[in-house]
Amino acid sequence: MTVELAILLAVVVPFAGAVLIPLTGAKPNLRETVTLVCAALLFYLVSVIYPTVAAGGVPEVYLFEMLSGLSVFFLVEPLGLIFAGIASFLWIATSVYSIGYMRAHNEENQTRFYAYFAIALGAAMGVAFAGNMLTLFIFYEVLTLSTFPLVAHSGTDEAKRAGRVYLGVLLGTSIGFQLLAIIWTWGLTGTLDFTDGGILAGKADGLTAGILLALYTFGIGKAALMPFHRWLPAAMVAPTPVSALLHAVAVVKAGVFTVVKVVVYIFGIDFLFDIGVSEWLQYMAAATILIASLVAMTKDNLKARLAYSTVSQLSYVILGAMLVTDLGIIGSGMHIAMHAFGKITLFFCAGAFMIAAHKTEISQMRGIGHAMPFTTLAFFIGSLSVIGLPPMGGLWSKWYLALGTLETGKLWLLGVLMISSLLNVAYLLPIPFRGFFSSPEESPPLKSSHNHDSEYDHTHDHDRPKGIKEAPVACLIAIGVTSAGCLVLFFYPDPVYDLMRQIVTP
Amino acid sequence: MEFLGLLNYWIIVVLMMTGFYIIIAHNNLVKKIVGLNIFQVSVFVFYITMAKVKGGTAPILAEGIEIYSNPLPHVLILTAIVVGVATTALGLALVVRIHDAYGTIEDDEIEAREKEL
Amino acid sequence: MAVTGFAVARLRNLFSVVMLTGLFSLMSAVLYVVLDAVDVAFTEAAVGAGIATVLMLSTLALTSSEERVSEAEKPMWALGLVVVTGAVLIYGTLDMSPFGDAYAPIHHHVVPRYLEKSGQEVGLPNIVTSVLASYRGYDTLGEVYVIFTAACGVLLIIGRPKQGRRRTLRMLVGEMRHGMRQNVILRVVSKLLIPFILVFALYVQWHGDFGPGGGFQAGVIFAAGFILYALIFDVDTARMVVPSEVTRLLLALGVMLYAGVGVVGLLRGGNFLNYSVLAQEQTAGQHLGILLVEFGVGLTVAGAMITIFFTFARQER
Amino acid sequence: MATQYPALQVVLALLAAPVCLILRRPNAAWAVATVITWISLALALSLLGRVLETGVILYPMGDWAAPWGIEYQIDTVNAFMLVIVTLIGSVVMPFARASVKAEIEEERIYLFYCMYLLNLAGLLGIAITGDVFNLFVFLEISSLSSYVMISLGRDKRALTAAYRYLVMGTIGATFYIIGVGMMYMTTGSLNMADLAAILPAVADSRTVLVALGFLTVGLSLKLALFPLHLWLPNAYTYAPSAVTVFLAASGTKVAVYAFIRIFFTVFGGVEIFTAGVIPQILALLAALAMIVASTVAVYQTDVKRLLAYSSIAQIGYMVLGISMVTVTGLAGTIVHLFNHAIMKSGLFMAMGCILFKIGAVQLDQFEGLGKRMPVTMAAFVAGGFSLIGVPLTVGFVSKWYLVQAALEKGWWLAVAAILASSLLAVIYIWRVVEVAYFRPPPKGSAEVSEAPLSMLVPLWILIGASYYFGIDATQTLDIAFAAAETLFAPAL
Repeated sequence: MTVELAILLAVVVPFAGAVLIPLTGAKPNLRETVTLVCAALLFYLVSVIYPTVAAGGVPEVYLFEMLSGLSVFFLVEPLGLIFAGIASFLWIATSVYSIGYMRAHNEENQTRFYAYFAIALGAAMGVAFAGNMLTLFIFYEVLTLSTFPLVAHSGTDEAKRAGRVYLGVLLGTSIGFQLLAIIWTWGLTGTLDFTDGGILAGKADGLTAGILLALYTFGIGKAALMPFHRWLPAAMVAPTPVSALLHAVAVVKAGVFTVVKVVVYIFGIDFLFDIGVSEWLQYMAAATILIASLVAMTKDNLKARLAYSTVSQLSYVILGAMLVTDLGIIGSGMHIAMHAFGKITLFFCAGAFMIAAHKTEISQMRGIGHAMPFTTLAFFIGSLSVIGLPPMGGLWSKWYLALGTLETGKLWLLGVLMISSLLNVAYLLPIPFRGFFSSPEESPPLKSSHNHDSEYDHTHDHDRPKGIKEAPVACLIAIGVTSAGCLVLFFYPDPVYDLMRQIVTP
Repeated sequence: MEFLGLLNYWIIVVLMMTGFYIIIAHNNLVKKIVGLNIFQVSVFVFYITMAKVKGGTAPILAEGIEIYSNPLPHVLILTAIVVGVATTALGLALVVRIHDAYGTIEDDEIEAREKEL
Repeated sequence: MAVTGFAVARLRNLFSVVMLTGLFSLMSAVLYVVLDAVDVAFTEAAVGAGIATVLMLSTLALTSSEERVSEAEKPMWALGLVVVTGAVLIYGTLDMSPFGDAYAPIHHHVVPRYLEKSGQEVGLPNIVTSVLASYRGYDTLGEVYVIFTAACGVLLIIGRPKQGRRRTLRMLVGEMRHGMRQNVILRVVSKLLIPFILVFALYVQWHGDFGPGGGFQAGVIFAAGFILYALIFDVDTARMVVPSEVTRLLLALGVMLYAGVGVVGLLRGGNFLNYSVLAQEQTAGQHLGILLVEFGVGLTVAGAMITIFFTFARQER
Repeated sequence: MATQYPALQVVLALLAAPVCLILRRPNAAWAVATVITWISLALALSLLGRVLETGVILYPMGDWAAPWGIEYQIDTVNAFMLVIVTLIGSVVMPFARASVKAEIEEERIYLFYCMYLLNLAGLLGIAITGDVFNLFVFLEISSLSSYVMISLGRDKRALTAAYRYLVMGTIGATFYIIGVGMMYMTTGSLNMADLAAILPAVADSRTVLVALGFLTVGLSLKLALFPLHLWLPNAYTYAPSAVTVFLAASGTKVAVYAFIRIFFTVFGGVEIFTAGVIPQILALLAALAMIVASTVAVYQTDVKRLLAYSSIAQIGYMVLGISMVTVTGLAGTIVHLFNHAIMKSGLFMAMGCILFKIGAVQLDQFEGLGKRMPVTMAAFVAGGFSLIGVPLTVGFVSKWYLVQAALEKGWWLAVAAILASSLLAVIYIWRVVEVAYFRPPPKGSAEVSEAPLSMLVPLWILIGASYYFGIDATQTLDIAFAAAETLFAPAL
């Protein structure tokens, strides 16, 4: 099969799946088979594209002219391929996981869930392969709208509120800032194609470029750069697989991916470096990194803590991009991948804790390791990767980010990275440690009486160290795969690295 | 002379504004229609006035008459009059129905009743 | 006139208001004559003073004849708005050429051709008619359609007589007609009069090309005849004389005749509403066409007026 | 024969109206109206084609050359308007059949279609004519018929709505006539092209200035430019569904067209518009309309009324485009005329379907509607996206060009207003969506019951169109830009 066809199919397959799933909605097994098949097929397609791009080719698929002189088309370059690869691979994992999760949790409207999930993946593919800013924007918005039903899945008032925040922030930023920036760029340059070395060079003076850069970075609400990060913690009311989708597979990754894409192909590293307008955004990113980490410390709810951790990790990527140095870009590109694996593992584990032991608060998780050794171990692995310690893939991305900061000679940025890594240690590692090395009985009485009741029940139901009580096997498989991924990426990060290399040294 | 020449127009303006005032200031639906009539009629007069030529006669060709008044505005106004009466008829028909439905033709009372709905 | 205007604004009794409005338009009609606009005067008298007044009276009969004194009287904003608008208008008049000035641009751009050529081109002495029916015949078609629309609209809005107590428009002229019933003279006179009115209508219809008059005025007068009949005798009797089907037919046929003539012109190789092609030689064609369309106008207007009036008349309070 | 299309475009509908009156049978009347509308659509399309090929078409009525006779001057703008009006008209007809049967008494239906045809003819007449007074006559035909049609709504408030519209509309028309009179006084002509040629010579006259003022106010009343929009919400809310669909899509649009025509053709050569203060005022009002109307829309509980307010906001978009006096801005307006026509008529059709089934469009009647009328609600959501301006919809296209035009002009506030009002659109659309999809249907009414196909198909045709022309906007854009350029070209 030709690469062009593969690209086209890669976008079509998930949408096709979204059509099939409701048709098969009556028979859950069939429905979930469809999901899995689509996921597998998608990953296969991406792997078909890989060799061409790895060999330095940029396959292109022209779709149609939308506005006069402005077309919709796909163009696969390394960064997009990385994103596509991660998303498609993790879709498999997530589907497996959600089968276990959704059933164990017997959620409602599972068909709707799988359908929109597929659409979201299709949109993610579109974002990854977009050949110009217009195409990217289209799929970006599709992604936003298709994930809304997932966030508001349960339909409770809380979920609806979360949905409003989610939609409000994401549409607000994208229409309010990003669209404006896009149209402005179009007005300035007469093109929106992603081209090496950027399109704005020579077309926009420093001030304009600065404003534009700000409009883009904040307009890409999915990158959750403070102060537009509220939607991410709010969205954690959604079922865990959705959180996985948001935090690791598609949504936030699409955000940071877009940021990097804009920096590299719209502004161009050199141009941006020369005018140096990105500096204050480095500050913003650094601030986000630290503040979010600190907030994460204070959260007792596990998913909330992970959410804020994501916020801070995303800013790593933005920071890397804003360094506008080769190593910085490489670092951020790799961080997209590494963080994806680490964070999805963590979320899977959080979900596992919840469905197996009905624990959502960290303070309840003392000694959880006795009941769920495997999950807790995986959580440990994921933590290491997110923190960036060997032998996990997370090391590499942070490594290159650090080199990037050195390249710019901004040592204090390096400091920021280090501090936040320490903070990561502080808010992640205790969980597995307590899980293993402290026994449930020691768990202190909790503040609110309500929690106390639940705690009480749990002690009755599960927390006795009598035997193992793990999550459904489907979940465990998924967890195993992703945490293995973290390890693999430590020993074999080359594909990602090589692809990123291509970007900075064409 | 200039002043006298424009005097007619000014009177007409006063008439128009009387009608306009009746429309917007009055509460009674029929009265509003009356206002519309007066407003329009004054506009007609305005047209006819501009058509007049000193010493001219009605624009009906006849021997030995050189100066005619301008026929075009006459034509326009013939049309406009019809439009006027058409509008009046419709408006009045609506008033009748409104009276059936609300039992009043005073605007504010109607609004009060609508609030209740 | 101004006085009347203000009086209308002040008065509360709607009957007198309406009467004054009639008076108002009558006066304007007189003014038109003074200003050489005979046709317009004719129409204004027939419509403004005639039909419109009758309609308003019937409405009053059907609703209430007193305007309630509302405390929120003379809202200042309205006055302000009016004053401003008026001021703007006055400002606009400042550059107008003085009244009756023969050198005003309007008398020199388009019109001269009508004055000089219409004799040969259309062949009618009454320039107004030629312009109305031929040069700007399309406007007139539109005008006829406006009245047609109004008639249909009235039918649509208050078309169906509701069941129940038949207290019809007799209310309107209740006392009046009560007098009339007895008043033999009036009955006799009107009996004599009405035929003449109808004949006069026909005269106006056909004479329109030469003197003042034309389809529109004719139609109105024709209708007026019936309305008078209805007022003096009985609405229902009058209805028997011209049943609603007939009036509807008039209504429809009139407009179709007009538009039809246009289409014929179109089929005979001219543009829409080109009468010249209706006959061998231009003026003959023009003449024929104008006669026909004027007749169409007459039909529709008569039909429309009668329809509207009777529709009102059939209402009950 | 093709040379006669311009006349037939209007005259067919005019001739058909009395036919309906004579037929007096609902279905026959409907059939006649439908056929005529579809023929007119064909005519309009062929006219547009010819104009795009051969340029302006002149059609002197009765072979009396302008300025002595009335002449049709059809350039791209007219032709495009004709297409819009007839297109919506032809899509509405199949929809109207069931909806009108449901909302209007049997014995009035034939008159209704008679009115509908007259309204169509009136709008077409406005859109096609090249004579300012002729424009007035047809304006009146369309206005009178729309007053009547609005008054046919089931709710008795329809009557007062129609009456208020009648009063304000007539004031508007009278203002327009005053303006025309003053123009005539100073130029002696009524023909648009002729006026355009003469006016520059007398531009400094105060009379002309006042004339322009009165024309502006009069037309603004007709197109419901904020703050002269007061007649619109009730009129749209209480009119029968089919009427709302048609008027919302074509009535105000044609008024906008007349606005454009007066400013850019008649006063094309005159500085007082292009350089004067009027554009700023218009821009200000437009921005206000966008913000205020959208905000009001957010607080409506009657969804039809909500859409009516959003229409006012959308008219703001169009006027904004006009007020920029640049090709891009004008093109944005013209393309938005089309885009808004299809999306808003689609949304109002959805309302029609819901009225047909549920009998009311209060927000709380929407509970669980996502399950009860899935097809209709899906259409509503899709149309809502277009209103918001989500990419791939027509709304996105118009917004794109309006923003671009504002950027070229450096009007940051305008840009902000456009984006802000689209964010408000997100809110008011989402209120409906949440009620429809996240609230359980009220007891006992949970079963699915959809409107008949004759209503759903037109609905989806419009929604489909609003995506088709959003995905490939090149045709509409080319026409719009061509039109805008002809408007800026010196008048013929």
